[in-house]
Amino acid sequence: MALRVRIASILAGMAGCWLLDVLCRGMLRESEQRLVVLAGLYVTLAVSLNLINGIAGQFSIGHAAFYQIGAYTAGYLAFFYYGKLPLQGVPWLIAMLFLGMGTAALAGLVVGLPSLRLRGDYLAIVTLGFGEIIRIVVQAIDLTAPTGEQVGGALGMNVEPRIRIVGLVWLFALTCIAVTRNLCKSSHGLALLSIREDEIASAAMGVQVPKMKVAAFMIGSAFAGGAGVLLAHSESFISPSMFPMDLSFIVLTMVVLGGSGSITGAVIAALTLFYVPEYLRGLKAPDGTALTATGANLVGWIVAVVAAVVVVRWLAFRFRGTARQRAMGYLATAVGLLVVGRALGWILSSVPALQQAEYEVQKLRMVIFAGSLIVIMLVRPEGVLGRHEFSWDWLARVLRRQRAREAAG
Amino acid sequence: MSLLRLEKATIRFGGLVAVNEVSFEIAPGELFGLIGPNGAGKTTCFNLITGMYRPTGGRILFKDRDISGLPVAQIVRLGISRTFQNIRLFGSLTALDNVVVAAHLHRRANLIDALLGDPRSQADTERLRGEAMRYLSALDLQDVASARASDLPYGKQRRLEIARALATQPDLLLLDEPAAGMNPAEKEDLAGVVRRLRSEFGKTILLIEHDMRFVMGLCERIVVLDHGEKISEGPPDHVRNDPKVIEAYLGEAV
Amino acid sequence: MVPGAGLSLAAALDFGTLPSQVVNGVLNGAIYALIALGYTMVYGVLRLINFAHGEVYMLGAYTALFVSWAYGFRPDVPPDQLPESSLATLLVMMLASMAVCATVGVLIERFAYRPMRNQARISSLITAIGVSLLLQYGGGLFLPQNPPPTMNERVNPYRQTLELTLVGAPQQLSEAVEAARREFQAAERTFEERLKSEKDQFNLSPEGQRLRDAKFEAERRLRDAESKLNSAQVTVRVGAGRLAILVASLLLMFLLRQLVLFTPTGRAMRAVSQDFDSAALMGVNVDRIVTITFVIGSALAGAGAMMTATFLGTSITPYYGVLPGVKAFVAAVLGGIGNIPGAVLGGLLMGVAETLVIWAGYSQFADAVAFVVLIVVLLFRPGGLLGSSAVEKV
Amino acid sequence: MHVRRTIPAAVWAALIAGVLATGCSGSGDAQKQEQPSGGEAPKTSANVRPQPTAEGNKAEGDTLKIGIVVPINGDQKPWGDDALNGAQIALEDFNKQGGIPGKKVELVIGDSGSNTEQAKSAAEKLISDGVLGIIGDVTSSNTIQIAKSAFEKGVPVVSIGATNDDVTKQGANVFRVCYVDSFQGEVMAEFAYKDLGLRNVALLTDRKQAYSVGLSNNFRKHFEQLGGKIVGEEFYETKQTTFTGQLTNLKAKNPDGLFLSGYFPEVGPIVKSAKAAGLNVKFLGGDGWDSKEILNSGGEAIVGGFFCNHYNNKDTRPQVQHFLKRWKEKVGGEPGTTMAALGYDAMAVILDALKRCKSYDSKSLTAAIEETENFPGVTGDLTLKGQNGNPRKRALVVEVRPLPEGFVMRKAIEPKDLGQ
Repeated sequence: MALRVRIASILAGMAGCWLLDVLCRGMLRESEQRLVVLAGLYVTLAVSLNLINGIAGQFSIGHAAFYQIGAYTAGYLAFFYYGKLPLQGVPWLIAMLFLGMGTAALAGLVVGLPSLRLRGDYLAIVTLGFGEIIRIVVQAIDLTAPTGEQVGGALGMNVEPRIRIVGLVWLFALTCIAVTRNLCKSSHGLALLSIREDEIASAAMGVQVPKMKVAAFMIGSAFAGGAGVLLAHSESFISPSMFPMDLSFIVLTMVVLGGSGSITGAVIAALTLFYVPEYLRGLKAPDGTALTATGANLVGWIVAVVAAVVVVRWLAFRFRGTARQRAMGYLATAVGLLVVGRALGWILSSVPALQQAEYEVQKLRMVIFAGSLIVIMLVRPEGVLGRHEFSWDWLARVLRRQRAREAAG
Repeated sequence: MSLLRLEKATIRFGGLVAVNEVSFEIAPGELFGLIGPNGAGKTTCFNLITGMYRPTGGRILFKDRDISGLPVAQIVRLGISRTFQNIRLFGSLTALDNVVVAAHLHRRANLIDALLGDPRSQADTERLRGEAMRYLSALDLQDVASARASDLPYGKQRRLEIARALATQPDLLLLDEPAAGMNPAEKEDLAGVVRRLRSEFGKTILLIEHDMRFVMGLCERIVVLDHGEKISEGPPDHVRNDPKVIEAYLGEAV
Repeated sequence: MVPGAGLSLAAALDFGTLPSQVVNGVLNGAIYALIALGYTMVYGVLRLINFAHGEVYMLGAYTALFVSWAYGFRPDVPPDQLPESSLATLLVMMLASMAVCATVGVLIERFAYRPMRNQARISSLITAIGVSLLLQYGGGLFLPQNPPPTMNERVNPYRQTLELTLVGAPQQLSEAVEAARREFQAAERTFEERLKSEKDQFNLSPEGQRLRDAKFEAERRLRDAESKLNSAQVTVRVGAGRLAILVASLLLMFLLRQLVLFTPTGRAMRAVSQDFDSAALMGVNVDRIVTITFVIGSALAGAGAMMTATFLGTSITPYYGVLPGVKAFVAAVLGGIGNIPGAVLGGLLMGVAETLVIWAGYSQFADAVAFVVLIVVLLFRPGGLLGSSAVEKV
Repeated sequence: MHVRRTIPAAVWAALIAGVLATGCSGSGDAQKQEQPSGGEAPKTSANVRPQPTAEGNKAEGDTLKIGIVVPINGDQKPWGDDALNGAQIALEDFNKQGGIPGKKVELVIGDSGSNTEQAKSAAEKLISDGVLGIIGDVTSSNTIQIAKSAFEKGVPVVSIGATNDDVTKQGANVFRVCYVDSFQGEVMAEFAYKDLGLRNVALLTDRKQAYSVGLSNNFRKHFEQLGGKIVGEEFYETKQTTFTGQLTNLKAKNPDGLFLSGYFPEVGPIVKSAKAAGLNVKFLGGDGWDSKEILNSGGEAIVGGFFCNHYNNKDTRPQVQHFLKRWKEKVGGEPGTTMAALGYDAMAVILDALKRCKSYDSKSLTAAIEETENFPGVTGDLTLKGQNGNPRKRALVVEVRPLPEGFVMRKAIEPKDLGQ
């Protein structure tokens, strides 16, 4: 029974990816297809970091390093060997995928070992340092192509061949999700969770803490490495500046924002955080020109958001009402936010200095991004999903409850 | 034959000798007590036996094998399990999962199986769950199996710790002040549980306790520690009348 | 450049420059140390990696810049019309940036960190990252950065370089230098004479070119003689301003230590850092102590920013604090985060390690070295150099 | 037991086979799209640039959209803002002179956010929004990404400040208005060797910037060809604040000159601390120096240094004076960096080409840009015809003088002066 479900879900996953591929190719422009690919890679990164950070509880903020190691494994190997081996096209990519995962897993081993001696912030800074070391070393390696050109180092390098397959990227992301989820459902996953909860007690229950920690690091880094390989071949160009420290922070943010330990949360947060800045990039005013905001509008919105945060926090942490009352409260706050923001903007627009200062929304997009990050953490510190996971059972339960309510009412 | 033997076990932290040349033996099937005033080195003694600290001198033999200096997880595998004085449950896991973690020693699937979601691993996890449920029932916790450990009331947390320790299937069970903070009725209850652990599960038990009456009523043999040194050993009646013990306790009382 | 050309340039190690390189390292390390002090204060009390510390530092640099502009040290004023600077100017700049930083720090604590205090540590970390990004990109909207401004060097009354000769050189070498200098001056004079009759300084007649080459030849000989003299004698050159940074960080370290160890506030800080709740039960006003910690920590960032902006003269951008922030954090961890002398020790050690790697000819790896040192130290002392890696009580 | 274990293994084998299968079918299409475009094959012969095969965009209605990708966020913002302002002024000038009758040219802005990934996203977004051509970016690494996307779509790119030689090799649709690093490196090497008479030069390179690494390599190559000696090279990274270690090393090598290939925010402080370290040598650099800020950050130490630039404020050419006047009107003051003039030129080149277009689509725009000859830009007369996308134009050697004077043009070097 269980086996049949498994085969069915594997097939469904593959069919889904194939469908996604076909749909993307049929309906999306190349630029949008690329965004779908990048989104898939971010999902992989977030879920794999979630394994290390959220599930095993090892505070790692150097995930970009493994991504970079995967990408550069593909880059260097393509530079030296592509065209010289019988492997071509997609089989080459698959081979690279496994090699990239392998090298990244080895790097994960190297980073995992300090985790045996270090905890918390100390481990965090070591992983951060590891990321910087990798970037700097890659930056210092110059290569000379057969044509005599300089490549590598800060100049970056081309990665041949260019293969961008949306379905494959998402299949990899799905595999990452599936593996992480399988692990969570098994007793091995529980052992990892117990390490997060209390390392000493965990050891006292016979959990081989060092082995499990290193395993978590290796699995998580392997998937990041695989994502790096896919990035290198999909973009067909890599340079050290594509893997800055900020990237690690963004991925970490995805994990925490979604709810540390929740795979569903990581996926949702990765998609949101990736697409929101892209969405803001394309935001237009109704007449098709670039959208601008005046200083008055801005100040109005800022005040409204701060007020809304205060109200929502009060509702979430202090208010002792029923869920229904609370939901109404949130709704009212949202409406209030709109009204207050608009009204304040209108009032403030009588101040000439504020009215004249105009900002293009494109220039504001990173500010909006950072601001919403703070707001979400203040309103919901445990992450959007907390430690909940999506499951069919949960959906069935919700639907059943809905039906029951309808039957009653 | 002794199950556990301490031979002049010693540990120093800097200048402080926390446990000084303590020796005693526990036979299989015994209910053994370890008592002493505050700071006598009882918990340190436990930490030495379970491998959390490495002894600076002496030997610790379990089933005639020197276990001093082995990693904690390996000592558990050999058959020693413990509870903690200040409860250390995996707070955000359910009671059942807490026990499953401990039962995982006896799983058959390996990590690769788990990652691939192999049916074998799933079946294995199911089996461990069943086993864990059995231990929960043994300690009367089956009703709270799906509650978060940190949400349980104090008494149940204590018992969950015992269930969890039991799930590693040890030969020797170390209980660190299991009755701390309990009222007399609860203590009576607990004493019954401890006796049952031996009779039903056949465990050898070493327990630390503060409450003299509790220990005297429960244990067959007792070792008394003071300032890291063994000052007395023997059956409850002997220990109760040992002038050194009285002095140690009275000295503390004054 | 052939592969690894950078590496092959690593010629034999030059032990003549080693003393100056060590001094350079100490002075560079002093900058890390200065910023690390603020980091370590906040971490010591709150156990929070204050990612926004670098951005507070950035705001401090901008404040100092604005104050200097208000004094008339604007970049577009010709040098001869600039006002005279003095210690008082510097002090005003420092106080202003300390005040602004303290205010910003307290605001951040009040609105972003305090609401998160009872939440998981990682959540407050993400908030800190959010604040840091907000200040960077928000600063990008309002702060002048086109082109990125630099502090006018005239603000700094201590621009001179102190030269310290550790080992003297033989007499004949300095005589040789003098002889070479006379020769060079003669050649230069001849060339200058000739230049007057030339039409264009860049399209010389053959005779002019010959004289110019002769001048360069003499100059090269002079420089050779000088470098012989230099390698025979060990001279250390120290910028006065950078010396000030070192002195300031040592002084601040001492003051902070006294504050933490011997004042009631310091005692309360230590209590709060041990345990929030118990400290509150013992009658410590935790919120007040945390606020004071942020005031001190951020003011330190402000002081550091003012000094680096003034004495180093690098361009100030909204991203000014990112790299120093990370480096200082590494220094703080290296020394044992939460430990005040540790922060200074960590900073100095990092500075020296980086400079030694540069000295050995691997300057492309200089930034990585700090992290390598950190990892190695942490593997042997998991709590940092001076930090206590407390055995967790079971 | 054994049977149960083998089944899932078989499933996984099937899965992997499936991945290969879906992958292969996908790649078939990918290859089909790419093969005709020539892929990377023509790269071996350096002078033939691959022709884009895609049709590109066509103008819809009366609006002609031109995209600009520059960093208006992140640490390259100063350059991006300047370039954007320059381009906008160029568009206004164009409209004032009548523009294209019946058509409205619209400049659509994309933010490259100072990194390659976002540069590419921005460019692809603009292309899918239907721009006829793109100008940007200010750095080489970002431009290469933009060029890659634009090549696939057949949209022309006119880069503003990408001086790295490889940029225009991406395809026949890629152009630039700035000179290339090999030219710049050669100009400075010639100037250093012949005009200044320097023989031993040391390099200080910003390891993080492709621009700086490339420029240093080019300077080294040409200086050594001339017979000079590179006595040492040291590295730093953008945003570093202390350089004393590197400078102490270089001082021990006893050079006559120091070539600083990085950008001005670091160059100023480097020069200052080089003087303090006792390095009394000639300082040389590339167009990364160009900002009046270097006069402040370099202080008295930078006076007497030389760098290679695209244009000079004191140039009497009418285009330059007109540009400076317009800048003062619109933005105020003087442009912060050289990117302002280059942004103006990039936009002007594309607008000029647009005027000559027979039909308003990417293809004819590309052809029209390729036909640009002796276009009187702010940064000099430039010719793109038959130049593989790299303009044939002059470079200026500029001397840094004390403030009232600022940057003074010393020498204008035409490509023919170097035998090109």
